[in-house]
Amino acid sequence: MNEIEVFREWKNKRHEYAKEWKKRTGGKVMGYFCTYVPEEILHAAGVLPVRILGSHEPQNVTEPHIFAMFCPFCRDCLAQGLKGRFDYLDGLMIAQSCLHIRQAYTSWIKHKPVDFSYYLCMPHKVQSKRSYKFLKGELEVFKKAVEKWTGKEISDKALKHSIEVYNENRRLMHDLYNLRKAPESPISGEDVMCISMAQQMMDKEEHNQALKKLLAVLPKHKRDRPTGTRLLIIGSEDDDLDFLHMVENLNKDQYAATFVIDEHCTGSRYFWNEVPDDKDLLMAISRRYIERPPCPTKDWEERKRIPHTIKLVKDFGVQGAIVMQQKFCDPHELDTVAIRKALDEAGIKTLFLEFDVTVPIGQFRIRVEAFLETLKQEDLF
Amino acid sequence: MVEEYWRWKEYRWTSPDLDWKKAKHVTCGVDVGSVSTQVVIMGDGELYAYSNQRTGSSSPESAEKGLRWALEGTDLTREKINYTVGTGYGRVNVPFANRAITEIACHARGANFMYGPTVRTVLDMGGQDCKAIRCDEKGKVISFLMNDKCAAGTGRGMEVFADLLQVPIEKVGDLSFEVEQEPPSVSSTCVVFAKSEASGLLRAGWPKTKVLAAYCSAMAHRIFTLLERIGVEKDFAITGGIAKNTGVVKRLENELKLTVSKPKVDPQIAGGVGAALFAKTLLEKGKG
Amino acid sequence: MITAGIDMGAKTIKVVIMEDGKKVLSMAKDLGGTDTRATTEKIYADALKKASVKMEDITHVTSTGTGRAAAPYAKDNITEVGAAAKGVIFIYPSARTVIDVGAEEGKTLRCDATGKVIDFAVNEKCAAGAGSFMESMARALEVKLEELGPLALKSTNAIPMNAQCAVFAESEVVTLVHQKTPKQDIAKAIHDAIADRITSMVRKVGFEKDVVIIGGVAKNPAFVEAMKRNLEMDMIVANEPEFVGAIGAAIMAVENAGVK
Amino acid sequence: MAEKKGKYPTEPLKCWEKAKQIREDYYKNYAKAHDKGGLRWAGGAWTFDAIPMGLGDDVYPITSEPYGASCAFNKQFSLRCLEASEKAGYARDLCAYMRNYWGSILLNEYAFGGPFPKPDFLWQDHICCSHAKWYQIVSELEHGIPHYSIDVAVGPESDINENKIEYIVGQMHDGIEFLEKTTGRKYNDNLLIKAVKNHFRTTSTWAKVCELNKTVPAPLDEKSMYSLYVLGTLQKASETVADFYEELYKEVKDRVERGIAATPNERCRVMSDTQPPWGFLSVFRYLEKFGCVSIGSLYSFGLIGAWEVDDKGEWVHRKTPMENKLTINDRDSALRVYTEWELHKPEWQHFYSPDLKSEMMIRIAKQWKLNGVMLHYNRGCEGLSLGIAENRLALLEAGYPVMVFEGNMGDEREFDMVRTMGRIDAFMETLELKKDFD
Repeated sequence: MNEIEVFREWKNKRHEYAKEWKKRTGGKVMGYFCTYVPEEILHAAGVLPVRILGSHEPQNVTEPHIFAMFCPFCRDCLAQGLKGRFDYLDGLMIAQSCLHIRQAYTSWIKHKPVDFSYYLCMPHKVQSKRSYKFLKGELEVFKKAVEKWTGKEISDKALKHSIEVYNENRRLMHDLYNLRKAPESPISGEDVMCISMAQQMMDKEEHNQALKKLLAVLPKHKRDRPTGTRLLIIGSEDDDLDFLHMVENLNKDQYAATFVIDEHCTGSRYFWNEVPDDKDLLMAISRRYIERPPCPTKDWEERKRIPHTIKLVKDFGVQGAIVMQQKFCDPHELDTVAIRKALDEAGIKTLFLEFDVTVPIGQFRIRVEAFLETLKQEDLF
Repeated sequence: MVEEYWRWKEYRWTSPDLDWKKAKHVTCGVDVGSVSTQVVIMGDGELYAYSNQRTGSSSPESAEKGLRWALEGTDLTREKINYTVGTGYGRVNVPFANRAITEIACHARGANFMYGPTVRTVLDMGGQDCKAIRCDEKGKVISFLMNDKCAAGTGRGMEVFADLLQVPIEKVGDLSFEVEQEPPSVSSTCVVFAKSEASGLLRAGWPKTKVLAAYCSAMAHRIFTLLERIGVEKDFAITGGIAKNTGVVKRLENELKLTVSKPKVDPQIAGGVGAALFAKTLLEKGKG
Repeated sequence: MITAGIDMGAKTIKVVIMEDGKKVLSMAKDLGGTDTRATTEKIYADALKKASVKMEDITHVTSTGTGRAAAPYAKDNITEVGAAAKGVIFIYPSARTVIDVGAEEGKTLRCDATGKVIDFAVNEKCAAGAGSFMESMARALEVKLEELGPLALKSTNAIPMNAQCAVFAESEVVTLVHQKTPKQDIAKAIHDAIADRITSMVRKVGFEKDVVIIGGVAKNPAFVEAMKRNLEMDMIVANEPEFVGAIGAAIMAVENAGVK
Repeated sequence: MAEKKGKYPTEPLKCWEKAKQIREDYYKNYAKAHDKGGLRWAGGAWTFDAIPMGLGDDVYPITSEPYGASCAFNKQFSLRCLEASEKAGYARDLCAYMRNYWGSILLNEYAFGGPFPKPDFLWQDHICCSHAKWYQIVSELEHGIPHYSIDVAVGPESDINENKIEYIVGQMHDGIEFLEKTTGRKYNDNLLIKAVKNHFRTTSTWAKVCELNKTVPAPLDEKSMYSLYVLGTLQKASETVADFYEELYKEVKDRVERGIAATPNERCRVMSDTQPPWGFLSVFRYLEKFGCVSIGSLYSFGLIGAWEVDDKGEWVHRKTPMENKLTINDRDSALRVYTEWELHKPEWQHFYSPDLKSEMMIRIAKQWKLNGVMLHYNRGCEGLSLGIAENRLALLEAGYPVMVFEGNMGDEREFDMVRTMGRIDAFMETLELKKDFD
C-alpha cells in the first residue's frame, strides 16, 4: 500500500533524507538519543532532530569503547557513529535517561566530534513536583545554547508553531493507533513501526502530510490476512522490524497474529501526550516531558507504567503480550517482573524475549508459535 | 577417524501386539530435532512403531529416512497413514506432514500419554535447548520457559563432554556415580570452558568418574534453577535424551527433593508421540 | 646451549628443541588426550630424537600454555602471552601485533622490537572466539573441520549471525540449514562471527604493522581472509603457527638458564 | 609460605580492632533497634544519611551496598541469595549487591544471623539507574514499606547552579515531611545540623588518610583500606565514624613518619578501579608476591572521600564548610551546604562523562606515583563500570600500562580466579616483575 510504503522508504533512506533536507533547507541536523529530548525547541530553531536508531548489523568497532555488559542497542548506535554513517550531523545530543545509551553519546562525541553537542539533564524524579521548575530551568539553558549555536534567537511565535506541529503529529498518530482497536486492524504492527521510526527521523510537517494521506484511505483498507491473536509488544527500545515481520507472517491458518499496540519508546511512548496549553511555553514543554508515559528509569517511587499498560490492554483488546527487552537492559529488568505480574493478574499471558543486535529468528519462532498455541489450543484438545 | 563417544545408538521398534489394520485412525508424528529425529506411528492413539536416529543436515531427508525406517519390517505402508504432524526444529520441512505443531505442545501432550494425566511439569532436554513446561491434566500447555543465551545444560553440552572424556554417552550416568563422595561441581557455565576446566581437573589427576560427577551435578543444578523459575508442580516428568542420563536425573531429583516419573517408553520419543496424538485429534475433529 | 620449550595447550601439546635460542633443531606435537603427562613425555622424547640430542644435553626447559604448571621436565614457565611475543619476534622481527587463536582461547597482543609485551587481551568467559567454536560448527554443518574454511571462501553473501555461545550458535546454524541456506554461506557466516569477535579484541589492544597470526586457527584461510577484510590490512600467517609459543618458551629457557 | 623478602618495616594497624567493632555494632544496632523503641531504615551508601538523623538518636540505618558485599563474603549464603532473586524472576545481570540484598529478604535471613530485620522506611538517593528502583522493589518484596528517593543526577560539579541545588534541596524538604509523616515523629533540626557537620568531617578526613598513601612505601594497601573506608559507607554522618577517621589519620600519619610500609617488598605501585570481587580479595595478596601493591583507587578514595584541587593544582582533601566559615544554622542552610558538598563527590562525576573520571584517575596515577593500573570490568555494577573502557584508553594514552580483568563484585559465578591469576602473571611479565616468593 503506497500510503504506507512512503514511510518505509523514509526509514530505509534515513541518511539520504537528512542530507537532502540539509541541501533543501540549509538547516542544521541534530542527531539525538532518547525520546526525552525536547524536539519542539530544535524544530523552532530550524534544526532537524534525527533519532539514532539501530542498524541491526554485526560490528566489531565498539569493544574498545563500551564494556560488553551494556546493552546491544547502545553499542549498535555507537558503531554507526564510529563507522561514519552519520557524518552529516551538525550536532549530537542526549536527554538524561539510562546509563547504557549515555555511553554511546559520550564515546561518539569524543571520537567523532560534532560542532555542537549537548547533555540535557532531564530529571529522573518526574514524580516530584520539584521536577517541573528544575526542567524548565534546564530548558532555558538549553534554548540559549541552541540559539548561540544557530546564531539566531528562537521567538515565542516559532516555538508556539513548533509545539502545534508536534501536537498535530501526536494527534494524527493517535488517530492511526485508534484504527487498530477495530476487530480487524487495517494495518500491521510492522507497518506502524515503520511509520513511527520515520516519525523520529524526519520533518514533522512532512510526516503530518503523509499521515493525513494514509488516514484518508486506511479505514477502508482490508489486509490479506486475518488480525488473529491481538498482541501487545512492551519493553525496551525496539526497532527490530524483522522480528515483528516474523510474528505477523507465520502460517495464517494456525498462527495468525497482529501487534495492535506497543508500549516502548520507539512507538507509543514517543508521541502519547501533547504539550499542554500554558502561556509559559517552556513550562508547557517541561510539563509535557515530565507527564509523558515514563521510561522505567523515571518510573519511581510509584509504578505508573502499570496502570497505563493495563489501560492500553483494555482499550486495544489485547489477548497476549510479548515482553521484549534489550539484553542487559537494567531499567527494564527492574520493571519486567512487576509488569508481567500485573498483566498476568489482568488475565494476559506473556512471552518474554531477550533481544540482541540480531535476533535468532529460528529460536524465537518456536517460542512465539508455542506461545500462540498456549493462547489458542482448542482445536488440539 | 577417531571414535565418536557422543554418538548414541540409533534404533527402531514395532509393537508386538498391536495390529494397525484394526485401527480406525493410523497417525504419524515426526519430531525433527536439531540433534535427533523420531518418527512415531500410532493406531487409534496406541503406539505401533517408531524410529529414533540422528538428524542430518537436511531435515526433509531425515524425516523421510526416519519414516522408512519406522515402517521397515512392518506391513504398513505410508499411504495407509491417515494424518501426519511434524514437530521440532525441522517441523516445517517434513514433506509428508499435514500440519506442523511446536515441540513444546507436543512434548506436553506426549508426556501426558507416556507418564499419565497426573503430570503437571515437563522438562524437555533437547539437543540445543532445555524447556520447562507446565501443563494441565489434558497435556495442554499452561506456560513454558526455555534456556537462553548459552547451551550449558543441554544434551549437546553433554555430548561435547562425553567426547572430551572419551566416555560413551550411554555410560556417562552410571560412571558418574562411581565416586566415594560427590565432588564440587564444575563452576564454569560455558560448555567449552567447562571443557577446559575439566581438562584442568584431569591434569590435576582427578579420575574421569569424579570429573563426570562434577559435570553432571553442574548440569543438574542449571536445570534446577530453570525449573525453579517456572515452579515445579508434581508429577514431574523428563522427556528427551537426557532423561536416560541417570547421572543428571538422580542429582536433579536430589535438588528438587522429589522423584521423577518413570516413563513407560523411551522418553526421547515424547515429541513424536504428542504429534501423533494431535494428528488423531485433528482427524477426529474433521480437520484432516 | 640446547634448550627446550614445551607448550601445554588446551588441546594439543607442542615441544620445540633449540640451539642458543637461535636455531630450531626440532618440533613435535600431539593431542593432549586425558593423560597429558604421559603424552608430553612421549612428544618430548620424539622431539629429542628428531633433533638427535639426548635428554642430558638439554640445559634448560621452560614451559608455557594453559597447563604450563603441570609440564614435566620444565624448571620454570612463561605465560602464553609472553611466549607468543618472544616466539613471533624471533621468526618475524618486524612484528608488532600478534593475533593468537587457539582451541579454546583467542588472544591478541602488541609488542616492541625486543618482544616486550606492551598490551594484551584474552577473550572473556565465552569461547565463541576460539577454535573449538569452529569444530562444533563444522560438526553442525556435517563437514570436516579442514573443509570449513575453503567452503566459506566460495561464498560472497553476508548472513548476520549472533554467536554468543559456541554450542548455542549451533542452533542458529541448524535453523539456517533448515531454511535451506547454502552451506558455504553458513560457513562464511561462522567465520565472520569469529573474525568479528577477534577483531573487536584486536581493536581494543590496538594494532600496528606487522600483524602476525598464530595458533591453530591461523591455518584456516577463510578466517584469515575475514580478519584482513575487517582490519583493512594485510597480515602475516606464521608458518607452523602452532609452534610459535613453544619456540618462545625455548628462547625464554636460554635467558632463565642464565639466571639460575 | 616463604618469608617475604622486603626492605621496608611493616606492622599491623592499631585501630584495626576498633574498626571491626564499629562495623559489628552497626549491624547489631540496626537489628535490635526496635527492642529499644527505636527506628530502622534502609538506603544506599550514597544516600543523605544525615537527614533521617533529625528524627532522633535512636534511628538506625542499614546501607545496602556494604550489606550486599557482606553477603558476598559468604559464598554459600551469597549463592543462595542470588538464586532466590533469580527464582523470583530478577535478571542475573542486575546489580549484584541488589540481588544479594533482595535474596536476603526473600530467604528472610540476615547475613549477621536471625531473620532479615524489616526496615520501617526506605531512604535512598538516585544517580545510577538501579538506585531508586532497587528500593521500589524492596518495598514490593516487603509488602509496601514507605519509600522516598532523592534524584541527585543534576550534572557534573562544573555545572552546579542555583536551579540544580534548589531541585535537590526542595526534594530534601519534601523528604523531611515524608519522614515526619511516616514515623509520626517531630523533626529536630539541631540533630540534622550536628549530623551534616559529622558528614563533612568524615568525608574530608577520609580523603586526608588517602593522601598519606602518596608516600613511598605506601602506609596502607588497598585491601586493608577496604575494611576502613567501609565505615564511611555505613554511616558517614555519625559521630563515631567521624571521630574514628580522625584517630585513623593520626595513626597512618605516624606510620608515614616512621616509614612503616603496608607491603615490605613494595617495588611496583598500581591502583584498581570499581568494587573488587569481594569473595576473592586474595587477588591482592597474589600481587604482593611480585612486590606489587595497590595503593587505592578512585573508588576507595572517592566513594566517600571529599576532594578538591588546591592552588598548586594538586588533588587534596576538601576543606570542610566549617573551616571555610560557612553558616549552617538552620534546616535550609544545612541542606544547601550538604547538597553542594555532595555534588562534588568524585564518584558522581563520571555519570556525565568518562573524561571527568579519566582526568581524576590520571591525577591519582601521577600524584600517587603509579607504575600501572588494574581495571576491574565489574559485571556486578553498571554504575561504576560506566565508561570504564574509555578510562582504559585514556590511561593508556597517558602512558600507564593497564590490565583489565572481568569479574563481579558480588556474584562469584562470574569471577574466574584461575584465569585472573593467569592474566596477572602476564601483566607482571610486561611490568618485568618476578615473584619474590610462592
